[in-house]
Amino acid sequence: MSPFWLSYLPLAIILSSLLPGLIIFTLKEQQVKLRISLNLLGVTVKLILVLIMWQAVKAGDIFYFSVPFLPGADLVLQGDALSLLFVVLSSVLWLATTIYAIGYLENSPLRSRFFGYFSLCVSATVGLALSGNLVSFLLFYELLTLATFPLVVHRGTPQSLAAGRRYLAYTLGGGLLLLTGVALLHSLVQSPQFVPGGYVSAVVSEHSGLLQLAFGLMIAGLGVKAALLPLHGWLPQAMVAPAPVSALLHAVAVVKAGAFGIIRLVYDVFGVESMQLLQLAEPLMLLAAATILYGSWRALAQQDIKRRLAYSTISQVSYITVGVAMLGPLAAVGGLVHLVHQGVMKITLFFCAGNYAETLGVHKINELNGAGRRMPLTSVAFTLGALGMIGIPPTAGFISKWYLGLGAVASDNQLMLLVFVFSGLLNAAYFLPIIYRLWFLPQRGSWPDEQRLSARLETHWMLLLPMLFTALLIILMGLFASTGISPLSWAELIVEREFSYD
Amino acid sequence: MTELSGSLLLFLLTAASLVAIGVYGFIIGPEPLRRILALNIISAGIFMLMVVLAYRTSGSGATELAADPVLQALVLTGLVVAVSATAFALALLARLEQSSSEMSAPLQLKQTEPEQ
Amino acid sequence: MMILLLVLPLLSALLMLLWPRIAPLLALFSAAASSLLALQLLLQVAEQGTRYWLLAGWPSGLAIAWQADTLSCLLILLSTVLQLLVGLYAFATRSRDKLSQGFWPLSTLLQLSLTALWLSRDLFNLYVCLELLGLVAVALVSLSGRKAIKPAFNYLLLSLFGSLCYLLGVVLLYGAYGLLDIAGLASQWQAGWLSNSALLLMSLGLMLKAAIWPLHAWLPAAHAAAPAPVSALLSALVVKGPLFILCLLWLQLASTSQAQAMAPLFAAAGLAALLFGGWSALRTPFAKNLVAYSTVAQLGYATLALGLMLTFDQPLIFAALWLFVLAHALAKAACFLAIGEMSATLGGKRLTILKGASQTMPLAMFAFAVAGGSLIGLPPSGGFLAKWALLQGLWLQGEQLFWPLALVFATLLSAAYVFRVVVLAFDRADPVAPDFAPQLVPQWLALLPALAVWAMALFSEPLLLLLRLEAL
Amino acid sequence: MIDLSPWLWPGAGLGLVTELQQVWWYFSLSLWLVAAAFSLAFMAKAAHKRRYWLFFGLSFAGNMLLIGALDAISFYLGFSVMSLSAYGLVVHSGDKTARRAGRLYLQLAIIGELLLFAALILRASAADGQYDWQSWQQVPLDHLTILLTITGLGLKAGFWPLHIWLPQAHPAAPAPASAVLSGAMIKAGVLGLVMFLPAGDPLLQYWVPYMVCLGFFSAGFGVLASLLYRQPKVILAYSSVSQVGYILILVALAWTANAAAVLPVLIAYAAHHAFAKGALFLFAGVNAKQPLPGYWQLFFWLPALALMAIPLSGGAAIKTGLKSLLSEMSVPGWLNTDILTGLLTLGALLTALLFLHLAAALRQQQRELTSRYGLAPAPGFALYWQGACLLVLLLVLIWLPWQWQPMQQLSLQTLAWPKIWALSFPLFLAVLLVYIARWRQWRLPATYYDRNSAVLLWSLWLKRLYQPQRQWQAPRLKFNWRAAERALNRLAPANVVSSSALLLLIMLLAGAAFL
Repeated sequence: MSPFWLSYLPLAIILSSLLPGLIIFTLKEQQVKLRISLNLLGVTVKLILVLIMWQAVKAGDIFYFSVPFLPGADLVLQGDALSLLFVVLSSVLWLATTIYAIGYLENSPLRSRFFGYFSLCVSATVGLALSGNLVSFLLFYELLTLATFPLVVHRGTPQSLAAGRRYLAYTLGGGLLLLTGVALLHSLVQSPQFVPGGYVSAVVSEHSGLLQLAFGLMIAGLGVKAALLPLHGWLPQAMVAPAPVSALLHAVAVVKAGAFGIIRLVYDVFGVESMQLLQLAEPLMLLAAATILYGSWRALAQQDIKRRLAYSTISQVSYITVGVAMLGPLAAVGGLVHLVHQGVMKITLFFCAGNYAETLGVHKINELNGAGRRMPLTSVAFTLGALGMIGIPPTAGFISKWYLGLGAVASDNQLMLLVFVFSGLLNAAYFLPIIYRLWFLPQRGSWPDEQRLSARLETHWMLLLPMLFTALLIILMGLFASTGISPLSWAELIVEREFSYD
Repeated sequence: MTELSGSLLLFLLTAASLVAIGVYGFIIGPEPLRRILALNIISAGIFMLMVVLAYRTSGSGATELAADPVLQALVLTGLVVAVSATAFALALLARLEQSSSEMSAPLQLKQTEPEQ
Repeated sequence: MMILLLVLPLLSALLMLLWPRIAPLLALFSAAASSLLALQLLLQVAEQGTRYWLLAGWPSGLAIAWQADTLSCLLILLSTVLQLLVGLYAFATRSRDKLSQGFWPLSTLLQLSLTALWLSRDLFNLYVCLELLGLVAVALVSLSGRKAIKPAFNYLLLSLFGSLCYLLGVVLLYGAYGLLDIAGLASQWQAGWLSNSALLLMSLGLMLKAAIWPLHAWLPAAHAAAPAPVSALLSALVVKGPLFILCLLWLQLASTSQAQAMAPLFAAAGLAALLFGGWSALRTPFAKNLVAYSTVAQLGYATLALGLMLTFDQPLIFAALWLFVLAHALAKAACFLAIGEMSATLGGKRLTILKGASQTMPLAMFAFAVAGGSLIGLPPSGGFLAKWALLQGLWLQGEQLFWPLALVFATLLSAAYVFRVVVLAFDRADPVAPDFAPQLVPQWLALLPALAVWAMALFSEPLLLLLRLEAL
Repeated sequence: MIDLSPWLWPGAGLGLVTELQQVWWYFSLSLWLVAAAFSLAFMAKAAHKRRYWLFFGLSFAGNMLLIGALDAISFYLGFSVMSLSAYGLVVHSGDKTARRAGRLYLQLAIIGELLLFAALILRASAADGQYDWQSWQQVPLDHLTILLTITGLGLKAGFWPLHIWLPQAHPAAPAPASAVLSGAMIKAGVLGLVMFLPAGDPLLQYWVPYMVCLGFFSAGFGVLASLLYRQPKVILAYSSVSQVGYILILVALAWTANAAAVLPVLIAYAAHHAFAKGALFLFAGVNAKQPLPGYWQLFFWLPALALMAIPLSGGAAIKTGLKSLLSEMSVPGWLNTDILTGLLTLGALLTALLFLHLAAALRQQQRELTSRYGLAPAPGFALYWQGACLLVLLLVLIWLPWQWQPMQQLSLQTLAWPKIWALSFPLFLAVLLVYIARWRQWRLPATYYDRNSAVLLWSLWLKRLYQPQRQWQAPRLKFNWRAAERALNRLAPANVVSSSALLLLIMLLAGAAFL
């Protein structure tokens, strides 16, 4: 189809962050310039490679790269439309987060280690996106756990260590459940490549019980990272990590890995028809709906900014799951596009929370009074992100909720529409008070720990730029939803391919 | 299996009781040396059993008194192993005694110090 | 080639006694040469099938019979390579750790006894190897000085006791069948009280020596007391010797009814070992004890696999058993070397000395974490491969829920103790300062087996193929 | 029209394609512009000017966008931008009442938004993924959609019982903001109700009589409630509630098959009310600020009389139109056209009462100001400027009924004597009533006046609900693991050798027995 090197493209995309990461580990603390340039080089190369792949996939190509691994389950990297959605999201946000992290961690110790693991984390995420069968997915899923753990405990304080322990307990447990489920499914149908429509239909009638068991195990495993209801406990604690890490954790890497896994599982492993035959979608959907409401409800009472954002993540990520579990094309578009939109919005919010913490020393919501005057750009970005989370047009969040709502009605799940509306109310109830404090209340006394990080700007430019970039994206994605490069049109392309497999 | 003659049975019982005594001594005896001896008694019991068995298997054959050469060889090898193991154990015991006396000496001094 | 594998260590051990000066070089040379030989043997066996060899040309039945199949060859390769690595480590730290000169001949003898053990298929021959292995191991433990004598002595007593039990079983079998080689015995095997009690005696003796729960009590003290390279060898290789014999007994000798009766007991013992060992490792305050308890737990996997193998007779489970052994050997060697290196540099036995080790000794900590990953069974490590094979074997049996979930739980425990160390290492509050500048070479040597165990996954297909062929 | 569907979302389009949209757009635009011009002077010395202009601009843009929208999403976009930014206008002064009113406003705005969202989703689904108005006109409705639409948009339009935010928010906002809130923004809800629900839909007909009744009730309720307040802007807000009641009647009539006849009246009503109410709010703002020269009374009485439907005014024209439409309406049996037209006359009386009450309130305000600051100072440039703005509105108001096509017809009809009489006698009656009331000192006990509305309490309760200080926490198990572990450790045998050997022996015996 194309020059031979194109078949190595998926591998190259992973290596473009893995290699710089490994080199960064060996660097000394003082080699700041080299480290930064390596990081940026990796990002640039990755973006170029992703762009090439994007062009080709849009034209209808699919990339494969495989290495022998287990019997019956090679290590397959597969670049199709769905994986590209996630790859683009993670590489673009990686760019933003890298710049942010460079600014955020300026003059803090152990940066080589941090950026090393940071790159590993992104490599694992991209690998997860590109993995072409369940076994490869499992592999990257676990690697992601391992790569993010050092980031969570990076501060090395007792709280972060406790959070790290909890994070591990949850994610490793989830990984094991996933492993068990994958092994079970492998024993039934082997682990062929992901394919639209799934590959279990041949054994549905024969092994329905085992298939249900496998699905349950895998959802439990993926649900840990996607923070589904009883398995969400790690997420609010993990917010003790430095802001770029929380941003990455909540927006791209970890929770999305779970959600992405659920998408793959539902569409490319089980397939819509088998899901219906096995009656698996309904419980999943109800669970996710419960998570949406529960997360929003818990967010109401949180007084710590990042903690509130964390509970909001729990709620928002389940939108994706609900969209997937409704099994309709419109709902799928909503779920897929929310994967991107939620990532961009949540990363903006976490950048903002980081900026407040870093510049003003503000961690609590009631300390935010009047921050809009001191840090207008940050507050504008925060407002945009929050409005997006509520689903107010013209932000990106509206587009995804619109499609989710349409999907809910189209697939005859009016109850879900009620859930969306109610959750929108709750979202407004926990975000609008913050915005109110930012803009309408006067400042109370001096800031807890104010730092002048820049002479002219409200804070360091490296902290501002990525945040403004993502905030702009929120608006652009919300406004220009119909253009060919918008996530929406890409999600529609995916759904078209996923639902027309016959 | 052939009929066990009276003397064979006696030998067997002796061997068994040797093993039992050894095991008892091994479990009970708190002194290390006693345990080493108990192990030796067990091995003596086992070797006796082997010798008896060598006898028995040949008993059914034509040549009455020629014992099974394989078992003889095994007993010899076993003896060598047992002897070397015992020697090593005794050496280790000696070092154990030495080190424990070294360790306990300053301890005793400490205890007596206040009285002096 | 087999004879060279046996003669080379023997000769070099003798030479070492004559020229103690060049002992390290000799030991390393013999280990390196043996590794190459073992590799060649493995390739040959994999290509041409199992090879037999009778010592000194005696007829079968009288002569000492050797047999090299793929499993044996793999194990030989593993032991020689680990020997080489540990030797290198000991050599690199010789000026610091003051290992007695006795280490070199003893470790070479250990290699000899292990090689002989892997190759023997004769019950008495196995006894001799076992006894030699035990004595050498105890001697190695006692190298680390005064504090090690008491555990070493206990180890010796129990090891001898176990050997005697085994010997008694062998004698009973010989009395019944007049045969010693396993293949011959298997062909005449009858289930009866005699064979029952012989099997039981042998198994219990071997379990005592292999520290299989509940007869593991001696292991933590002995392994923790030994010097780091010795602990690595003990945990990685020595306990696997009796396990190997145990597997031979039950898989090749025992009749189906016996196997079926014993299987749940083995499985239960394995599970108990996993839980108990894991819990103890989670709670112990000492670094090396943690790794030692982890050995107890990880042996549980092997026992469990043996039990399940006896129940289901599924070649994949057999492969899983030996994959566990291989992965554990590599991983545990890395763990002990890394922990040893860190305790030596940071000065102390307690786990708390590892506070902040990810900054002070990143390489060693990394090695521990990577090896720990395999102990947990994270993909793509050897431990994962083993677990995968076990799960596959189990799921192929149909609706099995208990054992997979038990495995998951046990694995969580192992994750808990591994990450107990890792989390400590990330503690930045008050890191323990090293007593002296950390040395790089030993840390890299600790990392090597850890990387090797992750590389195992890349050769998973040939490995599984080799091991599965063996079972059939 | 501008087709934006390849850029924005599917079906996105902007344009003023119907007359409804055109007129609506122009009168909203003019009101906004005048209010902006007025703000230049009125807000010159206010604090947070930048914030004011930001939110003013945003809600302006939102309002214009929603009128020009040709598809549901664009409408919703404009609607959200307008409602949310209006919050900034409501709380602008930042004092306690403004903050309370703002909270209530925002709570209801968000609820309304989400209800509307659900309605739009249902509608778009029913229309099979088409979002533009035109295709929605052919798609049948269902009751849930109608209910959601009416509540969602009604919360913005502010008829009874969805008016509760109006009397709180309008007085709190600065005068120009109240003017656009009342003149333009609540009309957005009305516009939505017309565009959204296709005329002639069979299910919708079922709703028409009830909505007419609701409109009447709202019209009467607004006036009666207003009599209990003495703050001019509150009275004006209640007047809006009342006027929206009339508009609601027209909206309901526009849902029938007779839409073509109703729409011009509706448009005229909306435009007329926008200008008149805008002018009144602006006047009320100035009135509350400083003592005014006497001729300024003109700026009050002209729009007030227009709203009271004095003959020759636009109000007269549209009231006449409304009456004729009502009498032609086909009503179900339990409703009587005669009673309805009678009610309309009663309504005129009530409206007149309201404005007379308002006039008194405004005068009272002036009196207080004069007593505080002395007589009216020489008017400065700012006052002239504000007066000019008001004048523009008034000119439009006078010009509207005679020059503008839809109203011209109606205005000409009112020139007949019987009509003039029918229009003016409620006014005379009202004046009479007021005088009698003054003379006889008809008053309710003082506690009934200026009551702080209970809705503020509800709003506070709601706030406490969604900003809980404490929440249910999963109970934590407290168990002394360490002690249990110590006890367990003590059970471990001290002597490894004997215990292991003994264990082995026991296992051997047990095994032998077992096998």
